[in-house]
Amino acid sequence: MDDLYRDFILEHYKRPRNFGELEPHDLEAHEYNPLCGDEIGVQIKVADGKIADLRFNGHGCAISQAAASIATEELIGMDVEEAAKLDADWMLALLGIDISATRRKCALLLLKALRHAITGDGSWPVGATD
Amino acid sequence: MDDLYRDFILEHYKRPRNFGELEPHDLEAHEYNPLCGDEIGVQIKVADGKIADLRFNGHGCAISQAAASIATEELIGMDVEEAAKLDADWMLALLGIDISATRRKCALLLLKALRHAITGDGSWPVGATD
Amino acid sequence: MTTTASTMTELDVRADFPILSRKIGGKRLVYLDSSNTSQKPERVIAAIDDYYRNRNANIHRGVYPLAVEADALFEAARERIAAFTGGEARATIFTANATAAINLVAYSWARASLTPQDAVLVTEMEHHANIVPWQLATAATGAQLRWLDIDEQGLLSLDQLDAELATGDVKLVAVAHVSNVLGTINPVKEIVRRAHDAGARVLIDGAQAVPQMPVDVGTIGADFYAWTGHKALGPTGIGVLQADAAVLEQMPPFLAGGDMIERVTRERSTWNELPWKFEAGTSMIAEAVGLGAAVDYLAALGMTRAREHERMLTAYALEQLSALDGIQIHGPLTADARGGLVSFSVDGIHPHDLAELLGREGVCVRASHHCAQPLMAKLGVPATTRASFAAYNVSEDVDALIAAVRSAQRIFA
Amino acid sequence: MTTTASTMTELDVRADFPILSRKIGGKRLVYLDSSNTSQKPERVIAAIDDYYRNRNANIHRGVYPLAVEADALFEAARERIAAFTGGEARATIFTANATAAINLVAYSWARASLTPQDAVLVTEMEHHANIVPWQLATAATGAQLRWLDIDEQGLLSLDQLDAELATGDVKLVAVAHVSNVLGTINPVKEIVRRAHDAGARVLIDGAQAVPQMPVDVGTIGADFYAWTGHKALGPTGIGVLQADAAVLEQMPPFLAGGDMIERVTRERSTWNELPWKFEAGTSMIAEAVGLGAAVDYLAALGMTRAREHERMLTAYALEQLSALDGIQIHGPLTADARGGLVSFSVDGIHPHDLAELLGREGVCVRASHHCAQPLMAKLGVPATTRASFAAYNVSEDVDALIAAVRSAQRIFA
Ligand SMILES: Cc1ncc(COP(=O)(O)O)c(C=O)c1O
Ligand SMILES: Cc1ncc(COP(=O)(O)O)c(C=O)c1O
Repeated sequence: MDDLYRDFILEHYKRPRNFGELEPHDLEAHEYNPLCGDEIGVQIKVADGKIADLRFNGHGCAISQAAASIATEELIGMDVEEAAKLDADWMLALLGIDISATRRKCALLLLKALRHAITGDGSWPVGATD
Repeated sequence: MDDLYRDFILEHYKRPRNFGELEPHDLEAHEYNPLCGDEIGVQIKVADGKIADLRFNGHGCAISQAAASIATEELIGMDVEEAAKLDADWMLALLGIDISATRRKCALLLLKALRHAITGDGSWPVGATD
Repeated sequence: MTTTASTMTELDVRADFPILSRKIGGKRLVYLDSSNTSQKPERVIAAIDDYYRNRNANIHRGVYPLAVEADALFEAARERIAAFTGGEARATIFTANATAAINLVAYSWARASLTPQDAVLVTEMEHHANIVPWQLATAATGAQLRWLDIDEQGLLSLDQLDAELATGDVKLVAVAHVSNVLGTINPVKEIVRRAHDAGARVLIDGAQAVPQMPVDVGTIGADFYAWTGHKALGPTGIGVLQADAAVLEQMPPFLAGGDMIERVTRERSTWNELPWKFEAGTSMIAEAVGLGAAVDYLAALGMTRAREHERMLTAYALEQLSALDGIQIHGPLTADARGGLVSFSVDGIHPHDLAELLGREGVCVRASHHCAQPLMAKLGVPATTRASFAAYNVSEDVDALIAAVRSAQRIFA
Repeated sequence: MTTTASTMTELDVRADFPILSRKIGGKRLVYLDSSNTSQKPERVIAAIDDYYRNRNANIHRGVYPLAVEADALFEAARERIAAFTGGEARATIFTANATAAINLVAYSWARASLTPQDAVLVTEMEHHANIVPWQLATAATGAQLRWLDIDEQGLLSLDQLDAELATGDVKLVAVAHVSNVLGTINPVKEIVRRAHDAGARVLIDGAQAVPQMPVDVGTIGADFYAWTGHKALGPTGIGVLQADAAVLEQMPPFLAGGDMIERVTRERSTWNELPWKFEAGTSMIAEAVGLGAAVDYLAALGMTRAREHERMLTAYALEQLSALDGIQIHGPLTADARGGLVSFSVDGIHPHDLAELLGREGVCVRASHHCAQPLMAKLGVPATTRASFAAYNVSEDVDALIAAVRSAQRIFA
């Protein structure tokens, strides 16, 4: 059994949590990985400074989709301010797998969309090399 | 004593034959070697289909100037048609020295100007490599 | 015709390619990404090494023996590279890559030639290198950009070409010789004939063709033919534009600087002869020497033989892949109609995941939009997985690919 | 200060450069043409060799381990190259050479920014690479091209700069950091300060500076700083543009194709992030790896030390040449005011003949207009002879130069 594709990842890929549209929502953003065509959109409902609800949508590889699905489970209920500060380490720790430089971009796509949605800044550099 | 710079070459370089302007003239052309900045102009007086008189001018290295000087001695009196057909071998044989690819262009500059003057075609490829 | 592994053993040049003896995580390196970039034979690596170790000097300028030697090496490489594809040395221009070669035409020729009444015709199967330069050039000149469709099999229609040409406004047809995704071999000679009859110029993107099959730019007759060194067993950092010398003569220069000039004064400059008019600054000298060694290697191997070998591998791969469940193959279904590559999709597995899993088995394939997003849109996929072949591949490489795909299918089952 | 040969023996790295053990017609290779192109240390040659032999794969695209490794090597090289000159990796763009780097600015920035009311200011000492692109860009936009003069010593006047800037129409100042003919080291930091105060952008041609002295693009503060790999102990086929990221962000793309895009549809395209937005098609991968090894070598050597060594050689050469009869030296008379090169003329001997005779003694110097014809016109010579130094030169090289010049003088006496 391959390490990167543990049951846990494949399970989230095949049955993603919090997948779909959220109407109405307060925040949203859409990100695209030109390298592989992965796309992730995120829609967020805010209440009392917290993420009251959140959905993601789009398509992509198992890593990007599973990472997004896993992350959403942690994000709902989190302080919006705090969520905006989440970094790559947080995401990679949640995934708990070793990820090559190329695939990092996949794993971090949801996080990039999240930050974009909250701060309006889409420039967080999840560049081709990091 | 260096082979390329035989007395004969240096002698022509220092005291070029048929150097200067020819007024009036029937044909003329000017050539330039962008590689080293050598310039040679040639002016020709034609009578009975022959080169009645010829002068060259310009400036350049010993090879280009000596080659031009040596060539003019052969050219005066030559059939114009025939002169237009002279090729690189003719010039190099006259010089009687081994010449690298880079310096060929210097050695052939007068011949290029001559052909240009007679045929009006300045495209004879004395290119950087031949 | 059934292709069996045993018919494929006639060409085995793996020993000429040092990298192929590398192990990846204990596994044999099964390199199936040559359409992306090729591996290099010992001869090419040695030529570059020798250049820097023994011959390095700047060219076109030097009088001392080392420089004369370097110049001769460089221009002799140009002669052999030009001759390899049947072109003239003076109309063979070195650029940074195929992309830069196409951009040269898009800046120098197109911006001086296109008007708002004109159109550029590209195809749905083009690589971004043969799309985006035309988007920018048409935007800059007000010309139209129009597209030729592909059919279900990934083929162009010459009837549609004729219809487009009949409108009378097409100034340029820009088309790939071989598609880097579908493998489709386009009838470039026929396209050139029809385009020329209609007064249009033609640029052929030969990036995939030159490494894979005999190419004769003289016979094809295109105004511009672009290809790239690194896919043709040569080094990175060098591309080739082979063009009609008469067209090049009329074009204004593109990149400006040393070597491409004849004379510079404060007020104006005049231009050097071909090919140097289009080569500004210090050339890719070691790269030309390396590419010269690459075409020597390919010429010695024989491009007809290389093509036949890759055709057989492609046929074998098509057959083996088709035999698996849940596989969709993109492009022409016969190896005769395509270059040495196969793009495919596997149900339920994203190409990125597939390539990752294959990579762990030592099998190197590309999973990507292959710089052909309009084609991906047409195919309705975000990306595909592509296995591509070169002379150094053997049937075991296809077997390894198939085994790895099966194993990925098991993981994602 | 009198420089003696004995003070110059402290740095001898000849053994690191394989080509220096070559004999030319039985003579030791005395390579004094590093301003034209430098020789390469073993470490650079080995890095390129290793790349092709063990690591070659295309970058930015691959998922398999070999491709991930190649990508990491390439981007790590970019980081080190950027850091070597104090720049940011994301604002460090690889091009084919310095000329292509300047052309990038002349096409992307200048054509979008210049109007008929604007002027570009260049200097009389520029290399064609920093003249002809501006002739074309000003012609294309209707802007004016104006010139800063040099004085007898080959220096620019900051007063003239101020006067030009005071007219208020100067949009760009394009100036060499170090002149490739005169050796003049220009006060680039001060030029940038004054130009910026006047609202003009600045492009520095650092082709000669980066190989010779410590350069910190952050401190200099120019909008654009261009240099080239092959003069900095690196391979051919790679140049570097280091720029202000904010300026780059606002510029339209230049070369178009793969990698520089984010998204391509039939109708339009959007662009990748920096630095890739300006790198179209397959990058010069092996070349970046080689240049990475070159800057590692230079950093380990220490640029301050290299500069001091070359300054001493230059001082020695100036002194020895001045002692000969019939020699005219161009440019500043002290080694402190110039880079590691000396251009000179010898009465009665054309530079081409001189270089040929020197070449036969194994002494490699350049005789040429050095791609600086407007400067030649100013100096009133068709060409000059230039000896230029690198870390691997030693005082015996200067001695060999002097002996060969004397011998040429005897032949032409
Ligand atoms: C001052 C200067 N600028 C620009 C260049 C051009 O460099 P490249 O030929 O690598 O483009 C050179 C060298 O030829 C130079 O000396
Ligand atoms: C069909 C096609 N055209 C153009 C290119 C661009 O070649 P390069 O990246 O060397 O410029 C490629 C390869 O990437 C290709 O496959």
